[in-house]
Amino acid sequence: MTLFWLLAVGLVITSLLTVTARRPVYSVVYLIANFVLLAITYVTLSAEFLGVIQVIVYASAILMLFLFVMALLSTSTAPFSVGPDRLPGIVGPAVALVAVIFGLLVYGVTRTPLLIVPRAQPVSAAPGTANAFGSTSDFGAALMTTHLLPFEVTAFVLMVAVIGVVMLASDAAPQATRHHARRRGPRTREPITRERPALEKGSVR
Amino acid sequence: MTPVASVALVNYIGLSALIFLIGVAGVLTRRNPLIMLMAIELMWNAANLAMLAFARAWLNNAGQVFAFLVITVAAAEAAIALAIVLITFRRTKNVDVDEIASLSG
Amino acid sequence: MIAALVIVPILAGFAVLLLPRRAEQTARWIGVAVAVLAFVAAAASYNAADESARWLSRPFSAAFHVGLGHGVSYWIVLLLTLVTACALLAGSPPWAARGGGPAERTFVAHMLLLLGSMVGVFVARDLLLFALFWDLMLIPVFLAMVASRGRAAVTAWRYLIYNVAGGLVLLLATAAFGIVTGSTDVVGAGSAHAAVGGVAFAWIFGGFAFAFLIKTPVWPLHTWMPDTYADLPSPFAAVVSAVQSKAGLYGFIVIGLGLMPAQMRAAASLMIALGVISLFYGALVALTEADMKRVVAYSSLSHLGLILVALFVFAPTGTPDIVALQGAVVYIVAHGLFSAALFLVLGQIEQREETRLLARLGGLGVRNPKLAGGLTIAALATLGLPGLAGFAGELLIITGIYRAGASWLAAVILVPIIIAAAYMLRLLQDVMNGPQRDDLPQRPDLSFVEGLALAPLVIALVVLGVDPGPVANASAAALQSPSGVALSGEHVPR
Amino acid sequence: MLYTIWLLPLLGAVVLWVLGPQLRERGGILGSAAVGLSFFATLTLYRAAGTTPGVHVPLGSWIGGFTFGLMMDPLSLIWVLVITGVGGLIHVYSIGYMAGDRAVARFFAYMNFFVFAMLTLVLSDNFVGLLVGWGLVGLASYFLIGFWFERPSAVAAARKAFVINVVGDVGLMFAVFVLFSHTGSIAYTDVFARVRDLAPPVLLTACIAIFIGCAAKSAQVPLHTWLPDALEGPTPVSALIHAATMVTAGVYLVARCAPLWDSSSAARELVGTIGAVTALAGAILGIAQWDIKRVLAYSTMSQIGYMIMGVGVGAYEAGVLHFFTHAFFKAQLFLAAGLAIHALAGEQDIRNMGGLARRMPFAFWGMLIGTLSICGVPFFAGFYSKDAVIYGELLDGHPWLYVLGVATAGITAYYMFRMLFIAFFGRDRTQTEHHGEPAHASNVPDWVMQVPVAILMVGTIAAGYLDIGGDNSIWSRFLAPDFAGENLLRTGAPQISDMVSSAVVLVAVVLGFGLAYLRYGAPAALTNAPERLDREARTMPPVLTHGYFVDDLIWALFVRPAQALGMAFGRFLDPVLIDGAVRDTSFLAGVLGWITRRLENGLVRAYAVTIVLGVACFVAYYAFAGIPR
Repeated sequence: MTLFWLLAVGLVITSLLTVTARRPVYSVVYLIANFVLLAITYVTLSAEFLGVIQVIVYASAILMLFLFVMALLSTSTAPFSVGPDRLPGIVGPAVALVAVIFGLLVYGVTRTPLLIVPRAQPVSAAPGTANAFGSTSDFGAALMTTHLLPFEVTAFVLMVAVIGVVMLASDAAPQATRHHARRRGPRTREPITRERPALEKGSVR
Repeated sequence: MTPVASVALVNYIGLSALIFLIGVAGVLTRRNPLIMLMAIELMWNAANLAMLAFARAWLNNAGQVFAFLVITVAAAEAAIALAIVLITFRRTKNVDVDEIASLSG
Repeated sequence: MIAALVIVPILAGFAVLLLPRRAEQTARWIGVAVAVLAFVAAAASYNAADESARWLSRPFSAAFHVGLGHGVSYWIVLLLTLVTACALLAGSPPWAARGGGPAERTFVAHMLLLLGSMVGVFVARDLLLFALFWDLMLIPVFLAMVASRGRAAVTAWRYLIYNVAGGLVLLLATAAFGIVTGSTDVVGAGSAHAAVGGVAFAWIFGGFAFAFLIKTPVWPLHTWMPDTYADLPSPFAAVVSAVQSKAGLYGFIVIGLGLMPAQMRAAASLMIALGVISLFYGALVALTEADMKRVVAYSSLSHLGLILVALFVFAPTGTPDIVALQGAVVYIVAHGLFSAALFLVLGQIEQREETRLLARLGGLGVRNPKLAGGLTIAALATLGLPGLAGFAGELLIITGIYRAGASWLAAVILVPIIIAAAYMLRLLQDVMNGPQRDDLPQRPDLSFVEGLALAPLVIALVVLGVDPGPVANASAAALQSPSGVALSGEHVPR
Repeated sequence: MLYTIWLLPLLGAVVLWVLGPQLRERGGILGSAAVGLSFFATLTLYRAAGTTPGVHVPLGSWIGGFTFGLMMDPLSLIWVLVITGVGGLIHVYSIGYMAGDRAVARFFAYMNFFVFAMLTLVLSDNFVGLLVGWGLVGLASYFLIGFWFERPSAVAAARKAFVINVVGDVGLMFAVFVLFSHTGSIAYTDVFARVRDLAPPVLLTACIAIFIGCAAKSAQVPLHTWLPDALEGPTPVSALIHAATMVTAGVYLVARCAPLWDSSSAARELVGTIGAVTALAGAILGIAQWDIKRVLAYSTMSQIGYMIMGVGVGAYEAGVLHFFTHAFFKAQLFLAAGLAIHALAGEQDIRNMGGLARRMPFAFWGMLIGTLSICGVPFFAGFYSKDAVIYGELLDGHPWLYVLGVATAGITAYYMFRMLFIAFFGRDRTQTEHHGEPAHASNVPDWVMQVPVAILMVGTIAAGYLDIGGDNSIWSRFLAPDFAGENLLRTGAPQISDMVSSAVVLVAVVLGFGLAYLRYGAPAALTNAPERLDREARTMPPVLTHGYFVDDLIWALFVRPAQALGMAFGRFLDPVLIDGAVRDTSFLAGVLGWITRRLENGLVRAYAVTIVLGVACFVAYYAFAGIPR
C-alpha cells in the first residue's frame, strides 16, 4: 500500500519533470528515473519479466538513443526553437483539456465500477514460485505458445523498423535547399541555413 | 513477490491515466521534438501500466504479452522517429516542429 | 462465354493501346471486329446458362455471377454491341480528324473499354458486381472527354462528379442490401426478397433510385447530361445516350421491380411526377435549343421520362402493368437505336461543317442527300413515326398506362408527342432544308463506310417498328412470373 | 391480290428511292406503272369486295392483343379505286408537269410512298393499322409539301402541316387507347360489335378523339390552317393529296366508324356542326383569295366540310358519294389550274392572268367543267352528291345546317366563277417576270398532261350518275354492306321534298353565279379589270385575307408560350436555378474544404490538439453513456 503510493507520487513527479524540463538532457534523466520507478511498479503487479525489460530496453537502450541524438544535434547552434512559437498560450488550454479528460475518466470509472472476473481455473503454483502468474517462465510459456503469432509479428515489426532506419540514415547528402519550410503564415525569419539572397545591384530596399 | 492485493485496481488505472495525460500535455505544449518523443514514451508506458494492472486483476497474461508488444513497437517508433529528427536536422539545420510545416495541406 | 463478352473487349482495348503509332487503321478495324464478334456472340447467347464464381462470403455473400438469357439484358446487350460496332465504324471523333489530339487507337481503346464495362453492367447478376461495373463504365467516357480539348474537360469532371455521386450511393445501398438480406447474388433470382419490406428497404430503394435517376437522367438531376452529350465525341455520345443512359432504367426494371416491388409501388407517384416533368421539360427546351446535339440531348430527357413513367405504372391490383413494361423495354431498345443514329449523323455533320449551331447550318440536303436521308429517318423515328420502332414503344406504353386506369395521364403524355414533332422537324429542317449556305465548308456526302455504319441502326428501327414482338415477348415471358415481377433472365435449371 | 395492291406502290417507292439517280426521267413511268397496276389489281377485286364480309387477309399480331390484317369492303374499295385510279392519272400528269426537275425520281418515290401510305390507311382492318397509315400519310404529305426544300416558305409549310397532322395523330391515338382498353381489341369488327357495351362518356371521349384526328387531317375548323399553306408543294401534289385523297381520310374515318357515331348523338351533332361551319368558313375565305391554288384549297376545305357534315349527320352514302365526285372534279380543277400555271411558268396570281380562255382552251374547258360540277349544276357529278348531302341535313332534322349548306352552295358558285372570270376572261394581263414554282424546259409531249385531265372530265360529269335512283341506285346497293341503308334519324317527315330542296340549292347557285357575273364577268367589269382588282385587293377586310386570324391565334396561344417556356427552362431554369443549386452545393463543399484546410496547417502540435479533442469526445461519450456490458 505504502509502496504503491510512494511509487505513484514518484512517477507523477518524474513525469511532470520530464515534460517540463527546460533542456532535453534533463528530460532524459527524469525519464530514466520514471522508467525505473515504473519497472518497480510492474514487479508489484507480478510482471517480473516486463519489469526487467523495462529497465534494460527502455531505461537503458532507448533512452541512450535519445542521448546520442541529442549529442549529435547539439553540435550546431540551438536547433530546437528557431522560429516563433506558433501556438502561444497553448499551455493553459492544454492543461485544462487534459484536466477535463482526467475528470471525465475519473467520473466514468467511478460511475460504472470495473467488473473484473479473474480466470476461472486457479493459478497452478503458489505466488512467488517459478510457475506463478507473471513469473518469467509463465510469461515465456504464454509468449511461445498461446501468443506465438504476436511474438512473431513483434519480430517483423522490429525488422521493418531496422530497415526503415537504415533507409533513412542512408539519405546521406544533406540537401538543404530541397526543404520547403512552411509555405503559409508569416515568415519572420529565414531558415538558418538559407543564405539571404544577395541584393540585386541598384535595387531599392 | 506477493501481489499488492490491498491496492485497488482503480488506483493503478488512475495513475496510468494521470501519467498518460501528463504525456499528452507534454506533446501539446513542448516544441522540442525530442521532448515530444519522450512525452510519447510516457504515454506508451502509461498504457502498459494499465494493461499490466488489468492482467493482474484478470490473472490473464495476455495483457503482459501485449505490453511486451508495446515495448517493442515503442522501441521501433523511437528509433524511426529519432532517425527522422536526424534527417530533418541534416536537411534544415533545425528541428523546430513549428518551423517544419511541410505537412501543411 | 458471357464472361468473355466482358473480358475480351476490355483486354482488346488495352491491346489496342499497345499498337504501334502507324497502325491507326488497324486499330479501328480491330475495334470493329471485336464489337461485331461481341454482337454475334451475344446474339448466340439467347439460351446461354449463367456463369458464376465465388467472390465474397463475408460480410454478405456475393459472386461473380453473369447471365444473359431471355431477359431485358439480352436485348440491351445486343443493342449495346450493335451501337458500339456502328459507332466504331462511323469513324473517328473530330479531334482525331483534325490531326491534333490523341490518336485513333486511343479512341478505339476507350470505346472497347466502354463496351466491356457496359456489358458488365447489363450481364451482372450480382448487385455488387453491378455496382462495380456501374462505376467502371464512367471511366472510358471520362477519359474520352478529357482527351478532347477545351470545354469538354470541364464537362468531363461534371459528368464524373454527378455519376460518381450516384455510384457511391448505389454502392452504399448495395452494401446495405447485402447486410440486410445476407446476399447480393440476387439479380434476376426472382422475387426472393419481394416480400421483404420495412424501413431499411425504403432507404435501400431510395439509394438505388437516386443513382438510377442521375444516370437516366431525370429532371432535376439532368444538368450534367446536355453538356456531356454535346461535348462528347459523337461516337461516344451515341453509345452513352443509346445504352449507358438505359442503365438506370434497366436498374429500375431488374432491381426495382425484381427485388423491391413494394418500394417501387410506394415511390410510383413521385417517379411518375418526375417522369412527366422530364417529358415536358425536355420537349420544351429542345424546342428552343440552339445547339443541335443539345436538342437531341433534351429530347432524350423527354423520351426517357416517358419510359420512367411506364416503369411505374401499376394496375389497381398493385401489379405492374405488363403492356406498359413491354412498351418500356421496346422503347428502351428503340430509343437506343434512334438516338445512336441521330448522334452518329449529327457527328458527321459536325465533323463536316465544323459547327453545331442550328442558326449557322442550313441547306445541307442539296449536296448531301445521303446524310439528309440518314438524319430524316433518325429524326422520324425519334418523333414516333408510325411504323418505326419509337411508335411501337410509345403505343404500348400509353396503352398500358391507359389500361392501368390512368386515363388522364395517358392524355397528358400524348401532348409531348406533338412537341416532339415540332422540335425534330426544326432540327431536321434547319440543318438540311432551306437555301444552301455559302459560309459553310463544302464537304463530300456520306462515304460508303459511314453509310454502312448507319444502315444496321436504320434496319433495326424498321424491323422493330414493324414487329416489336421478339423484344417485347422475350421480356413478357420473363415478366410473368408467379409474383408478377421476376423480370430479367429466368433461372430455370436446364 | 390485296398484298399486290398494297405493296406495289411501296415497291415502286423503294426502287425509285434507291435507284433514283439512275432512273431520272424514267422514274415517272415506273411510278405511274406501279400505281396503275395497283389500280387494275383493285378492279379484279371489285366483285369480291362487294360481298358481305369483303376480302380479308390477316397479317399477324403483336404482343398485348394487337392483331393486324388487311380488309377490303365496299367502303375501302371506293377509296382504293380513287387513290389508285385518280392517283394514277395524277402520276401520269406529273410526268409532264415535273419533267426537267432535278429530283424527279425522288418526287415519284414520295408520290408512290404516299399512295402506299394511303392504301395502308384504308385497307387496314384495325385501328392501329389505320393509325400507322394515318401517320405515314402525314409524312408523305410533309415530304411532298416540302419537296422544293430550298424554299423557306415550302419548308415552313411542310413543318406546319406535319405538326398539325401530328395533333390529329395524337387524338386518334388516344381514341385507339380508349377503344382498345374498353373493348380489348383493335379490329373494327370487334370494336363495333361491342359498341353497345361502352358507357356513354367513354364513347363520347372516343368519338371526340377520333374526330380530332379527322379534323386535323381533313382541315376542319380550327385545325385547317395548314391546308392553304400546303400548296407550296407542286400542283400535282395539291391535286393528289390536298384535294382528292389524303384530306378526305377524315371522311373515310367517320364513315368507317359509323357504328360509333350511330350510338352517340352528341358526337354526331359535333361532327355535323363542325362540318357545316368549315364548309361555310372555307367558302367565305375562298372569296378573298388571289392565288388560283389558294382558291381551290379553300374550296377543298369547304367541300370536305360538306362531306363531314354529311357523314356526321348519318348521310354516309351521300358523304362518301361527295368524296367520290369531289375526287374527280377537284383533281381536275387542280390539274387544269396546273396546266395554266405550267404554261405561265409558275404564275399563280389570278390578277396576273386574264383571257386565258383563248390562249389555252383545253385548260379552260377543264376548269369550266370542274367549276360547274363543284357548284352543283344539274347533270354534273357534284349536283348529285352535294344535293344528297344538303338534303341529308334536312332528313336528319337539322334545318340550321341545311341553311348553312345552301348558303355555302351559293357562295361556292360565287367564288368559283369569280376565279374563272378573272383568270380566263377579259384582257391578257400576264407578265413576263414570274416567281413561284420553277419552270422547266419540257421535252414531254402535251398529251401526257392533257389525257389525264380528259379522263377526269368524264368522271367529273358522270360520277354522279351512279346515285340516280334513290335507295335502289348502284351506289346505295354497293355500299349497303357497310351502312345498311342510310342511318338518318329521320325525325319527322321533312318539310320539303327532294326536288324542292334541289331547286332551293339551285336558286342559291344561280344567285352566286349572277353576282360573280355582275362583278367580274360582265363586259363592263372586264374592261377596267386591273384597276378594279387592285382596289379590291386593297380594301379586302383583313379578317378574310388572314384566314380569320386563326393562325395568329394558334401562334399566340400555343407556339409562343411553348417557345417562351422552352427558353425559360433552357436559358434560365437549367443553367441558373438547377445548376445553380448544384453549384451552390459545390460551393458549400468548397467552403468546408477551405475551413478544414485551415486546420491542415502543418503544425504538428495543432494536429495533436485535434486528436486530443477527439479523444476527449470519446471519453466523454463513454463516461456519460457508460460502457456496454
